[in-house]
Amino acid sequence: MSYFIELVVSGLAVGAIYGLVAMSFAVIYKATGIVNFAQGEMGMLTAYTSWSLATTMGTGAVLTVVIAVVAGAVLGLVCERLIMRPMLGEPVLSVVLVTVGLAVVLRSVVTMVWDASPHKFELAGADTIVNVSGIGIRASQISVIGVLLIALAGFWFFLRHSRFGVAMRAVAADEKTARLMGVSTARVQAVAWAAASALAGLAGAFFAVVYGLAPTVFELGLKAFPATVLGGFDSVLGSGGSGLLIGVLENLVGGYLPSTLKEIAGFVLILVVLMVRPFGLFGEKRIERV
Amino acid sequence: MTAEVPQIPVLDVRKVSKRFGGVKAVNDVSLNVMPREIVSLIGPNGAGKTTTFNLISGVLPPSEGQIIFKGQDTATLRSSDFARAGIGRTFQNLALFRQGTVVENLLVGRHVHFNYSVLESLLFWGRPRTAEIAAREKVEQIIEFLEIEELRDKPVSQLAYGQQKRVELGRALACEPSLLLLDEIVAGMNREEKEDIARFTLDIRDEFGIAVLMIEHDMQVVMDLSDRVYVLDFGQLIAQGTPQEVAANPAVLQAYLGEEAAHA
Amino acid sequence: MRSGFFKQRYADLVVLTDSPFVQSWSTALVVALVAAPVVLSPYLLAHMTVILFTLVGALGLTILTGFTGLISLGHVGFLMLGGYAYAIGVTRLGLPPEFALLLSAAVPALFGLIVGLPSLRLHGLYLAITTLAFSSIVSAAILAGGKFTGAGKGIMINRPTLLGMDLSSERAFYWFCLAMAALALLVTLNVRRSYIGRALVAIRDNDIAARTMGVNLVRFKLLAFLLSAALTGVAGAMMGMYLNIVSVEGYPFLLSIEALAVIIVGGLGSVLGAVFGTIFILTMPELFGTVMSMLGGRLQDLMATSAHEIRSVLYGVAIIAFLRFDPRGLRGIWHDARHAWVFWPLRY
Amino acid sequence: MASLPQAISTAPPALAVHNIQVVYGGAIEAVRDVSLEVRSGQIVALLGSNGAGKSTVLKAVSGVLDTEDGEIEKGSVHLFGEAVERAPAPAIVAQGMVQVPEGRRLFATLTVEENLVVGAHLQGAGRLAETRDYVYTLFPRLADRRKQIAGYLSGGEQQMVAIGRALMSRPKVLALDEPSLGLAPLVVTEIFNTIRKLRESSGLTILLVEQNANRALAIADYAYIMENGRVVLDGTSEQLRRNQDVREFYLGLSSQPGRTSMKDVKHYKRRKRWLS
Amino acid sequence: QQGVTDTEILLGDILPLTGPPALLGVAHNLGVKVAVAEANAAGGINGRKLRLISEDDGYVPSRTVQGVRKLITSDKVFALTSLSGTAQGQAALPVVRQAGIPTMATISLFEELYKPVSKNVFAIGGDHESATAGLVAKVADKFPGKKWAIISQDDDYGELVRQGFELVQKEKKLSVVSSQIYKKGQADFSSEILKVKQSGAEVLMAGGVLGENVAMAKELERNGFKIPMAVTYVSRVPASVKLMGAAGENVYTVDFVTLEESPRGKAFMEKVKQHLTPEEMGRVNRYTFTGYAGARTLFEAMKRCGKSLTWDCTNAELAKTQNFDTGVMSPISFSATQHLAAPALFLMRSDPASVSYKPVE
Ligand SMILES: Nc1ncnc2c1ncn2[C@@H]1O[C@H](COP(=O)(O)OP(=O)(O)OP(=O)(O)O)[C@@H](O)[C@H]1O
Ligand SMILES: Nc1ncnc2c1ncn2[C@@H]1O[C@H](COP(=O)(O)OP(=O)(O)OP(=O)(O)O)[C@@H](O)[C@H]1O
Ligand SMILES: CC(C)C[C@H](N)C(=O)O
Ligand SMILES: [Mg+2]
Ligand SMILES: [Mg+2]
Repeated sequence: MSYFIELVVSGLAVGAIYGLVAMSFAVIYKATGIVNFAQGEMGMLTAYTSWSLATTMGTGAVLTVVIAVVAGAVLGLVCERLIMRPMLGEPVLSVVLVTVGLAVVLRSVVTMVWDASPHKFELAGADTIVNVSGIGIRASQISVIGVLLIALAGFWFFLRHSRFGVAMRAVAADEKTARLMGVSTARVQAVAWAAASALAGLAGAFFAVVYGLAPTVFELGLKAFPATVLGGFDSVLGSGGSGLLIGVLENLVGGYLPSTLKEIAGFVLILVVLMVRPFGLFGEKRIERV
Repeated sequence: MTAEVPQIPVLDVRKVSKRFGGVKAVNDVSLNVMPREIVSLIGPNGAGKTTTFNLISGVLPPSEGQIIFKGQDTATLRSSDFARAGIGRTFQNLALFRQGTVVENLLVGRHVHFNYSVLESLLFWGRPRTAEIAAREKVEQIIEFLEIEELRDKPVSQLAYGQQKRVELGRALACEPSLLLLDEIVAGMNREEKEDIARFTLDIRDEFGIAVLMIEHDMQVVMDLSDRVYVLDFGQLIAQGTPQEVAANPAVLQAYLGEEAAHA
Repeated sequence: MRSGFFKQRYADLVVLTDSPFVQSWSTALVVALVAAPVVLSPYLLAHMTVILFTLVGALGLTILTGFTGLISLGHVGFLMLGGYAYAIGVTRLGLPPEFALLLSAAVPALFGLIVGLPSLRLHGLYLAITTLAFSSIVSAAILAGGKFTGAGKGIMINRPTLLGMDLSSERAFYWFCLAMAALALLVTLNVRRSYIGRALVAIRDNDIAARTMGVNLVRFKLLAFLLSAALTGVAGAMMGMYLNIVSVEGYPFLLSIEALAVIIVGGLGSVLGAVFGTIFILTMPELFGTVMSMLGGRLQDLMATSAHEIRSVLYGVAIIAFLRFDPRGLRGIWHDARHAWVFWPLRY
Repeated sequence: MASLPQAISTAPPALAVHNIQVVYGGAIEAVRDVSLEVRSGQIVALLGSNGAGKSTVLKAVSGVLDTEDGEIEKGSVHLFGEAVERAPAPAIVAQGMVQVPEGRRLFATLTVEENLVVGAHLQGAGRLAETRDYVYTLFPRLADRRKQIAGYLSGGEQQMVAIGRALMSRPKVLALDEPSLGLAPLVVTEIFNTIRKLRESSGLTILLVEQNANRALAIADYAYIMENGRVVLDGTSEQLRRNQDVREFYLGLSSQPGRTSMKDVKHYKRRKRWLS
Repeated sequence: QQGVTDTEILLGDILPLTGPPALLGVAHNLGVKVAVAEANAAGGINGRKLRLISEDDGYVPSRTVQGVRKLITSDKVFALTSLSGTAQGQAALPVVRQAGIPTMATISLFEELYKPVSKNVFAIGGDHESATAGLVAKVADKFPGKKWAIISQDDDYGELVRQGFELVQKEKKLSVVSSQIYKKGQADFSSEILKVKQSGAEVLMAGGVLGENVAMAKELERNGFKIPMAVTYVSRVPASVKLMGAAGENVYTVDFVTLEESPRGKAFMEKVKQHLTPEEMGRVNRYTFTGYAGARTLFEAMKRCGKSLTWDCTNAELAKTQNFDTGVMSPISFSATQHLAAPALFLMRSDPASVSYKPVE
């Protein structure tokens, strides 16, 4: 039993990071109807930036998290303004490919500005092992689970109580008509990118603190993809929650079944779920009528 | 039309219903269309007219009831078989293949008339070539018939709304149906263009011998063209008969036409 | 200004091209391509070879994503299956290479049908993710395949002798690839102009209307997967022959994305676009490399060890700038250029 | 025109289009040298056959041509005296003009009510409820369906949402692209009454593209007729209604008294066009 | 001969200079650069200066083949000083063999490189299989009779590690209680380590590259499970000990390249400092040593060819290399039938306090 609980707890810790990235995918998808393939890279760049700031200024844990959020948001805004803004209203696949181009650029920028070797993202207290009824868990892992919960609550509140949320969905549904109704699609997109990039930045920074900082951090984007699908591409909250689910599932499969199944466990789960619910657990259905 | 031989209807809809969740969009509707007949289906917005079309053309399966087309129960057909059986339709909100040209759209309309195999298509020689040439000829005839020659090679996404409606009509004709379903085909056209479409509709019936069932809100078109009219309200038939009978029906006036339109 | 050609027969309407100009330059191009190995340096020849077999794969993706609108993020899975089907065919099963090559089309085609099944229910990105899942499952299966698949080590293969032609020389292999690419091109074009291609495009543009026109969605979506997988599988086998090895590492996930980049940059849904896109995406990095090394040692010193990062930044920027400039892709630019040429000096 | 007070006619027109030329994709000229003027409080109709360029003019004045690769190459558009031919759509909405686009273009995945909320995007939250209730009284059918996903509405219901959504922004100028399209006769009557009411009660200025020329000319003060991308005829509704060509091609009235039946329209009628 | 003029000799190398393994590629490339700079500073080889052209393959095999073709037929280099990673090298090997160009393979070895012997390809180091075998044997001797667990990567590298491990397992009859494979690029090893713990293993063979090994060590620490862990030398870069921090206490590895802190290592680092910029210095690691060793050996053979430098002569001279000391590993020898020089391995243990590895006597 304790083996089981240990697997679940570690699964939650890594799942929280997936969840944050999955949420960031969903935010952009919900607002603009595109998938940002540079999401992992944006998280990575933010992680490097916060690491540089944290090591040069010696900021504490909390301040570093704030830095990660701000740096992420700024990065998102810059990318949106320079690269995504001009693509507003263009065919979806072209826009998606632009994010692929962005990913290539960001990836190289990291090795150019920093380097290819891994670094330790040291934060006071982050590595401390807390003993929760016999299970050792690092302070950073507990924090990231907390951060995910806060992010979920925040977005729940925002989407529930803000007209902006409706405007976001309108832009995704029909960008041109949204503009006709006075919605500034540029602004909606900017806000979505800032928010998504801040989420990804948080994920990247926490990932780096827990597992080390290296130019491979971007692969986080790919790892979190199944969570977004499971929750539903346009469901921010569903994606966040599904991150936890996938994290736990992977660990349980890894713990009880042959280890090679661990990496495809997430995929198998989403295949099964999609057969029953073709739009993920919480996704919006496609409108089919003539 | 002579009434001597008792004709079997092209289309016989028997007590069909369609539910969406809790809502009954179509409720126990029966109607029929005889060969070479032009029948109209009218009714307020949201009455269930388009839904009825969707049932007849196989886009949706009925929740209850039977639809008999040319003596055959359509319940056994897959939705892609309806075109082969001979039902052609246009869509109220335009459902063209947006990236194709007018010619390509019409050729897709002829889909069911091709029967060469995939392997043959890879070579594109012999049967495929002959079939394609024949199809092209047919499509050119339709283009000529509908007078859209100058639009032939334009992508449909670049056409004005009314022009797209005409292409929809052409695409439905290309399939050489025995029953044509027209969903508000003249919406968005001016008087002159409506007259054109009216003329086409009559020609389609008279020259090609196709029966027509149409949904229309333009009462002039309905009154002038239809042999018979069915009226739907809240999913139910509330009246049927000749145009004159229906136009004089108080229930129809109240639910649909309004007092003012009665003189139309 | 060209005043247009007047068709005398309906047959003239179904040909691939009616312009004598296009016909003559196509002929010239074919002659030039066949003669290329005689004049090109081995390096350029190798580059052309890579373009040719990549084109076969890009055409495969064009059928699925370009024509039918079913986005695939797992195309590398078919590439891998094709490569391994061929390699296992010639090494483990001892089949003649001709037969193994057929296998490299048949095996992925079969799997294409299986992957295609969810497409009947799933749309857009949800389908895309199942293809991604498929490709990871394929690579996991190969890695777990032990001696039979060579697991992590892969399988070494030699250039075969096909139909009596020895492909071990670079020239022979180039001609082989040229022939295969030409064949693939022809097949794709023919599919596109037949009712099958039109049905696929109709599904992409409006599946409900397509169904009402009598297009059987099940059949044609599966057909799209089948044709696409078969072509891609052959490309995978050709890639394996070229590298002399098939290994899971040789077919990284990135190739799926790069394949999408090829057809989007070229112009989605266009066969010509696939050709342009392949050339563009493959040549650009080489070009940057050549230009940067031509700019000479000083620049190289200046950038110290960053030269290669700068190259990939340029690559990314080129993709972005390019789509920013014309989101319709290279084919769009081509159309504009042709339009300008035909109407010159008028604009419309 | 005569019915308007003098003071207004000296003020700049609510909407003034001056000699615009619109080109799609750098290659297709859809509108050429079109000028028109809508004075405050006026209803101006824009008539013309399919493909004449009416919708293109509306798109041009609402700033959404760029999404279709179109461009105003020449000419100017003034809204309350301010040049807006380069302004983005949201800015134009903010200045008080909103459009009901052709083909409804609802946000299909949103509910009816959410569609209305998007329409009120630039409005304060306080007035939202009030305007929404007004729209529901205008179209009671929508009130029943407020929680329904807009994509599943019938064509006519969608049209109601489209008009209601535009009204949500409390516009000063409303551009309607074929508002009666797909509506039942009873509802068409209502819509035109509503349009008239809106003008009378809140002084709304209206640019109306309409195929139902009878109705349009009945409520419009002034009308323009377009053919092949050009304005070929304009005048007060009275003038146009008396014009022989308009009577025949737009109103279906021949020289004989009464209406000609569609059935009796000559088979190969020679087309008469003002231009082309 | 191609690539040779009166005043200059062109050399080429192909490596992953971008992408995840750039850490190795760049360092290796720097080692070659140091050797080139050193030779040029000494007046070149028989009066000819050396110039190096570096190609990046981004760790993608097809690009390796392209790059090698470019170097050989377009840039026309005289020799190749490196041949990228395992899968990459495997793909490019036929091209290299066919051309006959002198080639040093020193970054990542595999059997086909030297078996069967091809006249122009020379490998230095050990392949991952034999290196792992050496490692496991040494660690098993130090901790006799313990239960083992192995976690390896799912690619060819992991495969080699596993083969090496299994070799010793059979030979020494090790008891293996847990054996797992993970997907390349995995970051979280919590389930793997919990499983190892559950199985009651006492020694872990961690077959990761770098980050993975760090992650495994840290998971062991988190679970309060203090067992010795063996890693291959791919992990022996300065960052590794630092990344593991306190978790690295029980980590063992072997290498044939001398430690930076040893006297010979210090001497080499001095040399490196002369020829590289401070920025480049930051990227130096053990692969710089292997790059240097390969290039030095090649240059030595070229030198012996005298003024008439040809491929045949260089290949022949390389095959005659006997006990050549590069200063960074034990002396190198080749023979006509043996084109693999496998310098002696030595065991070491990480020392978190001094952030370095210390030899274990
Ligand atoms: N697929 C669907 N899912 C849910 N509800 C639907 C669906 N299709 C139609 N409805 C509902 O059924 C009712 C009838 O719709 P239908 O489109 O048939 O009306 P209609 O008579 O064609 O109206 P109109 O004249 O406005 O086009 C509407 O209230 C609509 O909201
Ligand atoms: N996006 C576009 N790209 C290219 N051409 C277009 C585009 N939209 C419209 N056109 C062309 O411009 C011309 C005018 O179209 P417009 O939509 O303005 O006509 P309309 O008067 O509104 O017609 P309808 O009454 O049918 O709606 C048409 O010939 C059409 O083909
Ligand atoms: C594992 C690696 C990054 C390096 C290894 N030598 C290989 O190329 O296979
Ligand atoms: Mg309807
Ligand atoms: Mg219009």
